[in-house]
Amino acid sequence: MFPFCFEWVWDVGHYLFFGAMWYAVIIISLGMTYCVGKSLVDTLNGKGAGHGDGHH
Amino acid sequence: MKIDRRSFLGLGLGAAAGVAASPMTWKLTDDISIWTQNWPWTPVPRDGEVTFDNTVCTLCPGNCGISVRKIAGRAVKIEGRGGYPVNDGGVCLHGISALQYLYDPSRIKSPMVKKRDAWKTVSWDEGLALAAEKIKSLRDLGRANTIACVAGSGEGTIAGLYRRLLMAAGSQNFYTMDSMDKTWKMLIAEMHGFDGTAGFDIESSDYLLSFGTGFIEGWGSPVGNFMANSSRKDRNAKLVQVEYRLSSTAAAADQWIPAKPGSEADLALSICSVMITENLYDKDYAEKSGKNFDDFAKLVTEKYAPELITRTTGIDVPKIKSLAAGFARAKAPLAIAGRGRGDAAGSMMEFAAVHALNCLAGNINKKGGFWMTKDADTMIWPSLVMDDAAAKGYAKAAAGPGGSPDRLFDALTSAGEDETPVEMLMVYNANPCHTLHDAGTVRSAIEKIPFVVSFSPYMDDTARLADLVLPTHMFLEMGEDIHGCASSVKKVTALSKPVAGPLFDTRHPGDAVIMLAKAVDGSVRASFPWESYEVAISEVMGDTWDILAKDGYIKCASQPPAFRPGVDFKLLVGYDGPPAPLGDKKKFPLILVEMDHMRLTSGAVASSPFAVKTVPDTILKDNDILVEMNPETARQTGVSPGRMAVVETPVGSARVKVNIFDGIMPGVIAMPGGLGHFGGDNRYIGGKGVNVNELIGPVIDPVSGLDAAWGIRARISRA
Amino acid sequence: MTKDNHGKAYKFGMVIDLDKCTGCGSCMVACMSENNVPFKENETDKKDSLTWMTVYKLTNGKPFPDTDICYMPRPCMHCGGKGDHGHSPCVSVCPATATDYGYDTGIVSQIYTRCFGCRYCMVSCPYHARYFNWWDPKWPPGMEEYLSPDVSPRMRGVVEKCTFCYHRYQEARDRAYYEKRDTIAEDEYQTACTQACPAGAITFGDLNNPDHEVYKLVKPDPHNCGRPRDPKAFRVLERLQTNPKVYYISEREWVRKAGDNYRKGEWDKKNMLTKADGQH
Amino acid sequence: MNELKRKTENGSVEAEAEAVSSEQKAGEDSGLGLGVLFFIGAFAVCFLSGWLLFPSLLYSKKEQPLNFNHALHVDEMGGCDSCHYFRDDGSFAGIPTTESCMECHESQLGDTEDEAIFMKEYVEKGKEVPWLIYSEQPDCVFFSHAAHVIAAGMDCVSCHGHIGTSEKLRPYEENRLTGYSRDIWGKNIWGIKKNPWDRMKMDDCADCHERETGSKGACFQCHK
Amino acid sequence: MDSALIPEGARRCPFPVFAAGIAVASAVLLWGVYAMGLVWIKGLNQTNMNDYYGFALWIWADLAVIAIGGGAFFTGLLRYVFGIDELKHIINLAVVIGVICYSSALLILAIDIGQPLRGWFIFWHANVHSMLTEVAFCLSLYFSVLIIEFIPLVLENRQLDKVPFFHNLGHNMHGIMAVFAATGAFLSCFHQGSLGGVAGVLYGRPFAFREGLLIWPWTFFLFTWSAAAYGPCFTLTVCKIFEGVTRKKLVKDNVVDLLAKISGWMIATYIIAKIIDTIYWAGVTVSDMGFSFMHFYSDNAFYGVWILFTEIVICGIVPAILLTVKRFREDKKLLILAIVLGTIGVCINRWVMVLQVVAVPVMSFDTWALYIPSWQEVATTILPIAYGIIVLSLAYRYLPMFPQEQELYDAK
Repeated sequence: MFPFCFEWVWDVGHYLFFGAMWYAVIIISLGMTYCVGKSLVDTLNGKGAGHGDGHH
Repeated sequence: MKIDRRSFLGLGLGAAAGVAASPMTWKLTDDISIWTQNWPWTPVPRDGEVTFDNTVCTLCPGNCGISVRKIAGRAVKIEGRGGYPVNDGGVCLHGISALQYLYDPSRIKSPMVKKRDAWKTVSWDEGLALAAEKIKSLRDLGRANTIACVAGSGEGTIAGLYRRLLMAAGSQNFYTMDSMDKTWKMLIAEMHGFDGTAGFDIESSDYLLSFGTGFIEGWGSPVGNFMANSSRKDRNAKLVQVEYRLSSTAAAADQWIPAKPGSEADLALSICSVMITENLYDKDYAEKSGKNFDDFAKLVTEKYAPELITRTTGIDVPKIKSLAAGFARAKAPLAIAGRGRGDAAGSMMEFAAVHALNCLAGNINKKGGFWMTKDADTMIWPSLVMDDAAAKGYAKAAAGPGGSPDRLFDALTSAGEDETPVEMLMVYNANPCHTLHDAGTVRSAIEKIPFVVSFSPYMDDTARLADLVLPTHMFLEMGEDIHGCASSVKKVTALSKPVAGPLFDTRHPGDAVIMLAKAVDGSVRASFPWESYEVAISEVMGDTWDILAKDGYIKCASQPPAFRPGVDFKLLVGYDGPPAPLGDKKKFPLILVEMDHMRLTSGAVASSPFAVKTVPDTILKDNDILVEMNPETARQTGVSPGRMAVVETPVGSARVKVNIFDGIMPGVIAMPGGLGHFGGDNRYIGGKGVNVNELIGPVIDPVSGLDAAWGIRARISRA
Repeated sequence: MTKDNHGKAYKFGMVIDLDKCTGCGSCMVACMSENNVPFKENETDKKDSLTWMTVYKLTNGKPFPDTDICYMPRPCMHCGGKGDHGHSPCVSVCPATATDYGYDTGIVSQIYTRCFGCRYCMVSCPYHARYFNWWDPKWPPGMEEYLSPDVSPRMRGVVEKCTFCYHRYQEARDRAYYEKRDTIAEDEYQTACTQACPAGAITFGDLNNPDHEVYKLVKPDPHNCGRPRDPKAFRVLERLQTNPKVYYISEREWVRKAGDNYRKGEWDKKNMLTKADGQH
Repeated sequence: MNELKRKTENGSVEAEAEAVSSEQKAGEDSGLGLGVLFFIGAFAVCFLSGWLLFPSLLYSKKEQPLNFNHALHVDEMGGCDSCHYFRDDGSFAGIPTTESCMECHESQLGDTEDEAIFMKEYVEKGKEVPWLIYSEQPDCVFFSHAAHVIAAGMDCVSCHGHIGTSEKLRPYEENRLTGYSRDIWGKNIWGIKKNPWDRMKMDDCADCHERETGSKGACFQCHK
Repeated sequence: MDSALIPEGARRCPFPVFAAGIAVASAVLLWGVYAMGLVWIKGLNQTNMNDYYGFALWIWADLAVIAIGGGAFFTGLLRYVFGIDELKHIINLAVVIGVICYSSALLILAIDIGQPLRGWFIFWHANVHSMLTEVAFCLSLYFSVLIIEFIPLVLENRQLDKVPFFHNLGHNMHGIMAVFAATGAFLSCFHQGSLGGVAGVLYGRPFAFREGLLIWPWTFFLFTWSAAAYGPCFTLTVCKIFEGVTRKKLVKDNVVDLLAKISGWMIATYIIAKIIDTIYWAGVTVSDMGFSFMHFYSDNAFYGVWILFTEIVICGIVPAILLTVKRFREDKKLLILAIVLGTIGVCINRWVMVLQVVAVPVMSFDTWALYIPSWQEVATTILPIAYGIIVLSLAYRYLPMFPQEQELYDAK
């Protein structure tokens, strides 16, 4: 799974498979960091308070 | 500053982050997985220096040479012994799993006495004292002749010591288990007036005509026969099997002659009649030097011409003629008899009829033929010291004539309540309660004997009924002399030696007898001038002992004996058909036969867990035995495969499962032998299937006096 | 010894003569004793019984008295896979590389400490040569003495299979190193079943080496993934292109036909062809 | 996300409802500071215990049955192979048996207390010394000394370190969970390896094989 | 009693009735957990699996639950990537079903291996050429995507929404959900495919083997296609069950009709591809290996041509027709019939591609092997169903899953 793993072989199969996989992981983690980051910023700027009880 | 929910949240997250940043999580994950790779209950075998030890396996009469691989002195693997004349590196599955007999925890670990149906362990001195006391009291009461002993085979120094103990005590009741070798010995004496043992030079014969013989089912020397069977193609030797079912031998044969069960002897005689009428026989041997040849020829050509016996045997005339032609034209034809594995003695008449073929072909004491060899008497026993009690007892006749345990147990069952002919029975290397026909009656006979001593290392069917068990070494723990090799010409005298230290409080059987004799004291002690078996064997074996001690075995001549005794057909002249199986046709329409399967032992010792594991599920399913029958028989009797059924014979009945197989003759059901053992607390082998000998009764052969039964009439119905 | 070990890779294989095999079971027990294979009290469910070497009983299906049977010992075939490139049916599917194809020996290895028991390899093998430890192996007290240190006993939950007694190859290599030799002679590395077979029906050796007995018996065709050129020899399920390393020999035609699957009439057409070949 | 977890989550949600409303009254930031404080404290405790306390808990320390002075014996006998020799079938004898020690130690030779223990407990009783072998590989590993020492010509130090010159046997550390000697997984918890003999895991063998033979080799080369 | 948590304006049954329902489902759940404990502690001998049946009920349950969970990725793909906005009214249900299905699949995979403690070896010592490795990676990754898609819905709970950070997080995640949905769809296409590849690559098993494109056997594409086709059927089935149980209309007809239509056309195209594949497989692939078509469907007690007919015709062609023809689709009863048949169809296909594969004899002297699951296997297969019911009912009660519920209630 990582280059320092015993199983790691630098061949086409690994490039394709782990390439696609790490690509997906990176996109998901970037997406989540963006969301959490932006939400922290929004909360600190006082946005989004006083919601709940149905009056969006 | 107020401790509130948020601080607890911080505490939790902090701890989690701390642990995540430390090696704890991934190290524990890794180690837990490694823990599953090294579970404490998964054994780790100890390493060490590899050494090999040679000895001889005595699980069956084949006596193959085996080589035991050891790691730092502990036996781990049994392999075939290269260069050994009998098997040259090959070994059968029972030999290979011998270590499961050695390290078996259910072995009897020390002498035991039965008190009110419960076993109590005693020391060797107490056990021997008890047995000796019994012998002394019988000798004092003048009933020394009621001491009996049943041993596996009569050859070798250990059996000699047992026989000597009885003679010294004053009894002729020494019995050895029946097998085809006894019948061949009597036949040779009867037809050739020659005192010696029979042997078949199978490796050099180019035409083997076998009448129901399990040539590769474990007959004679199994590994030797396997090698002979494999080299058949190179020696372009033919094998013809006459058998009512497709056994492994019939499948391997070039020609399978499906004769009806019991009609083998008739078929043999009709082949003789064809050889005689088309005079394809060795005139000067059979006719000129043979006696009563004309009467035999007349009987055979008149009553057993091929046309007459096609109905009884089910084989048409051209086939009989082609058999006769093939047999006669072969360079070294050989006809063999002894059904299945040859454990049962077999009918004398049947052996004679088959042997007549060899005589007609004149292939006696010739390369690839039937050999009669005089085994040199290698054992020199010192003279016996008998006091008057011994002499008086010895004078009385044995309870069962002909040294056959069957006759002994017949005498016991027929004897009245008060005067039992046997008051003390010793059993060594034999398991009559399992291997003799009509095992139920044998058991009740033994239960009538007041004092039974068993020398068995395992709690088998006979030891279970004993009052005293003096456990002997298992064959890998002891050395003994081994003579001849069943029905093969390779008469090898060998010396097995202990390859593993005695694991439990057991003794060498020879030592056990010597110690017992010393405990009896008086003239019996005087007849055993050796202090241990080691000394006894070296003295008794005389000069052959030095060669044996050095090489481990002596291979007898590979050339046929020079002297060719003449033949006398008198016995055959009185032939009037095969011995019919017990039971009447109407009540019992089918015939039940025993089927010997290579993967199950049929001798005293039960099969090992490994051997039972190789047994297919068409023979054993959970603890139910399967009987083999033709689809037609199943249709007629209304039983269906995989379902339970009940087999009834005049002697007993049993619940079985049904296995449909095209290769068996309709009207015949075959039950595998070697199952139904009492395994004591060994659940790997005990209580599996049914013992076929519970269902087949003995048929005493009028000529040899031995049990000639090969099957019984039976019926089967849905359970 | 690696994939590209300067061209001296072995290709160990086995030839079993089905006309000599008597179905005695010595090979099965020799294999179990050599490789510490456990045993249970009830081994009659043959689909839950660890027998690396299994002896099948084939029949020609004819009624009495034309019935015929033939015993077929079946070890692991150590398939070379399509094109003999080492993608055996099982090796190509194992998710954790617990089983792998050794290019230096042609033997499919099975590592019991890495296998996590997903049993996908067992499903992929058409020969049923792979066995799963459904139960924790247990030896009666005292019988652990006869376990061999050369093969590690397995634990519950892992798949195991015949390894062509690879530990014997390791021992032969040790002796070769000690005697400063580079190659292994034919008789130095023989499997336990080959050594034990009383009928001498099993032959084992290097299929790449023309002077080994196995090569002489079946004459494997190097350009055709080792397909036997001897008409009496065949491989089981040849048409699935698994390229097994175990060859069978039989004089009997129905036995050779049982080795593979043929639609109606296909076998006779195939025979016409080979007979035609045989003439010229 | 089974039902119980869901319930607790809802339970805490109710508590939070009151907290939120009361907290709004007491101002926003003060609660946060305390939470961070707790966070850092807990983090420090767990971090340090993970790196320092955990290894000592995981590995048990055992003393050898008796001390063995390698240096002395090497002077007396010559190289390692006088006691750790190859048998003629190429297998490696490994740790000498009491019997081979008795070739010299028929009776007490020196005056050390350890030798007295050896004579009394093991020579007289004919027992094997239950040595705790530092470089013992698990049962699934097949290691051929012949391949490495004879064929590859490696010396003992490269895997066993300088045990040959040691006078005292260091305590044997064993992983309580896996049963492995610590020399296998490695002394340094950080996994930093100064000399080749500090750690002998699969990866270490693989690296050396990769360097020397160009490939990690087939599985059965090192497994059994 | 728990009214503070129920979304505004939503009418839910009284808490005791709800609690009773949950209690019943929990009892079944605990029975499954007991069986799971037994299997983990005592080992796989608790099942009736054997050396012929390495894969059995669990692998089928695994494949089937993933196939019917395909509605999540396909509906997500349609809404976020293809922009069919109308589907936003049913996407929440699809996501919740997806989370339940994938968590069940991972749980079953954890139970079904012999050494669960070494399960992570599939990631650490991955063999990239094995289909099962690909399944493991994509399954767990897509499960994380599904959790991400589920979080905004959870954060819309009335109480959680009050916490500003949660409110913002939910809002922001909703914003870039398209990215997650696209990645999820990419991952799903791969692992649905590789579940098909699990059977398709087995060239030792003629019943399962298919040639294919590059390294992917045809079953790779067929499995993705059938998951995408039949997934929505299951989503609609669950929606209809919800409407039946709550006796309330939750999703507008046009949304249901739209999803059904798409699903119908997907089923139609899939069935055509499946028929072509079966014909090619029977005519070329297995006949080269020496097998006749009937070899796989005769002389055994269970598997006959009926199973192929049911899978392709009854549960393939019939739902395709019912869902593509407008007149049938709008008939309430025919719609329910079609979506139920569709769900059954994909389950049969997964059953056949796992259990019939190992049942068929391959060597000429081998025999059919049949198998009956043990109670432990059945209990651990029912466990996800009970767990799914509990999660769905909690989600329905405490989360605003059906945006149109309020609107439909007013309109009535």
